[in-house]
Amino acid sequence: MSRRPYKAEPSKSGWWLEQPRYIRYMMREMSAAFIGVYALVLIAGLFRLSEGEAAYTEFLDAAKGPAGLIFAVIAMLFALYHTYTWFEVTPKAMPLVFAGKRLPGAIIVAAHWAGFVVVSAALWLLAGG
Amino acid sequence: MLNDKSNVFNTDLFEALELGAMIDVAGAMACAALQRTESRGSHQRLDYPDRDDAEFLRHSLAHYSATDLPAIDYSDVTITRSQPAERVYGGAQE
Amino acid sequence: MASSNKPVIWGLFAAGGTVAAFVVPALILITCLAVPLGLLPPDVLSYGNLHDLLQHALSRLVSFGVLFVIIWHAAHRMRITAHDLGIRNDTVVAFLCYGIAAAGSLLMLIAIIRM
Amino acid sequence: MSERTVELEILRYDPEQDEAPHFQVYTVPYREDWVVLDAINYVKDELDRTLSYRWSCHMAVCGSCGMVVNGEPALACHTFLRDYPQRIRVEPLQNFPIERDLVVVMDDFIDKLGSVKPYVVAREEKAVDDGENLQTPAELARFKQYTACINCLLCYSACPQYALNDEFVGPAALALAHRYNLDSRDVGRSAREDVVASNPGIWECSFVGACSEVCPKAVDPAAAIQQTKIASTGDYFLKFLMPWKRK
Repeated sequence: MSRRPYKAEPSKSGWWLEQPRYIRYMMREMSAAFIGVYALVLIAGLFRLSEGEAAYTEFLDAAKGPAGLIFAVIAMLFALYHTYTWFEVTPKAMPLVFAGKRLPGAIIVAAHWAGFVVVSAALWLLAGG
Repeated sequence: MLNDKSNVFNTDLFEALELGAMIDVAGAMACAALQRTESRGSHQRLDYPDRDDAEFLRHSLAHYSATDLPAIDYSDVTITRSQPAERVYGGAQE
Repeated sequence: MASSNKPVIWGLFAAGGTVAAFVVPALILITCLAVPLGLLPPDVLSYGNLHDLLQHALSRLVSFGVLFVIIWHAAHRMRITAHDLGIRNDTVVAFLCYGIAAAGSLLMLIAIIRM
Repeated sequence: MSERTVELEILRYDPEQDEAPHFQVYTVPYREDWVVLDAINYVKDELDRTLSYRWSCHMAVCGSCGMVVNGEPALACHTFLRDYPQRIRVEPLQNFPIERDLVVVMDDFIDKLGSVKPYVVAREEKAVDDGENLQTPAELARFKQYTACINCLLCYSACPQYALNDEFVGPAALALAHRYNLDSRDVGRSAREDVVASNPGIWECSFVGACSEVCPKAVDPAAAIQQTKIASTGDYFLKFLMPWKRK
């Protein structure tokens, strides 16, 4: 026998640039960076809030400026992409069966978007909108 | 003619080996069919349109030896559940 | 039963992902865009308003719960992504990601208790 | 009038001659109703007998002719020439060692498939004379889609996590484990857990979803793996809450 299988070395770091679906996947994963940073900012705000008015005002002043706005726009787009991808896969992860028939995924996804609108509107109203 | 001399996953070689086996099987089928002077299942002959259980309710066995064509021999059939019956279609069933 | 303890962190990841999907876009819109740009009343994020809001035990619990699962969701996903990007020292990465999430959780806990 | 043709750019690798794989271009006739496999068969029959590849049924049932066609894992019998540009690149499945030309070594998958016990583990041995194990249509519907797997390995070729870590049990094997876990006649779930719920099992999956996108039989392995993650997480916390149930 003269077998000599050839094993190609796959790229360990740049593989996700090779196909659009991998790029979309990496975008989805990177949403966690923005969501994480945003959550940390909120936690910082919460902590400063607990330290008293002066500390909190300092925090608010530090968060002002165009950089914050740009970050907010990008982070919100990533967060929306996270929402989109998360809802898309929900019917796959948790298929619902009614009377022996699988509920169409589109209905589950639509129900999630309806919930999203309700929650977002409630938060907006809560903020005095 | 074999073009591929490789020792690894040589499909040219195995297709040649398969061809040899197919010729053997084809020869066995043709010889057995010629000697089976009846019609049975998918073996249909215009010159012998009827089934002949007395003569041919038997397996055909082909034996290759030095000669080109196989010798045909027969062995008994053990019938378990399904008895041979007339093959009829459509209105003929009623 | 296999001895993987991934279900603990994955459970948090899944819960946080779901919560984040529902609330984060609106939260960013409100806190970082609508209020600074004047679409919502400016005092929404004021000390007095938020301090009052967080006087209720329930609102404290909800705030903590929401941010807790979101931060652990993000931490876990970043750990996986580091691996995807070719960073093979998973122990260090995990320690960093979960360390930040744990520190954030602790800070929140302190904040919530002394509020 | 010159005949319309297609250029096939096929990855060749002869382990006895070549240090590394290289491309070879063949010009074959274009036919409206030809799939890539027909074009490759033309090469084998008319142009180059030394080309090696696997194929059998020519109708997306046997799962033998999985290849990478223009960068996308596909069944060569399920990809029409008419849907591709004039030059088509054909490579062996990714993430597997190349045995020769378009043939890959699939031992790793075969071992993993066996490790998840992809068969009904019955409650008790039953004689044939005792009759069938009955199942309602609703019980069948729970797992039917996962039975459609033809082990063509397109999902392993598409999976970046398998590429990054070949310890990963992988999409098809985990989907089949899920298929038997969901079967009302099967009691093998806990026996499969050792492999399925391990770190190189479902927990190596990051839900890229590429496996499901390339699957020619709509098995959706990514969904199967997520459902298994949820079930295993449920198991874990149940055992945590009820330690006496721990084995």
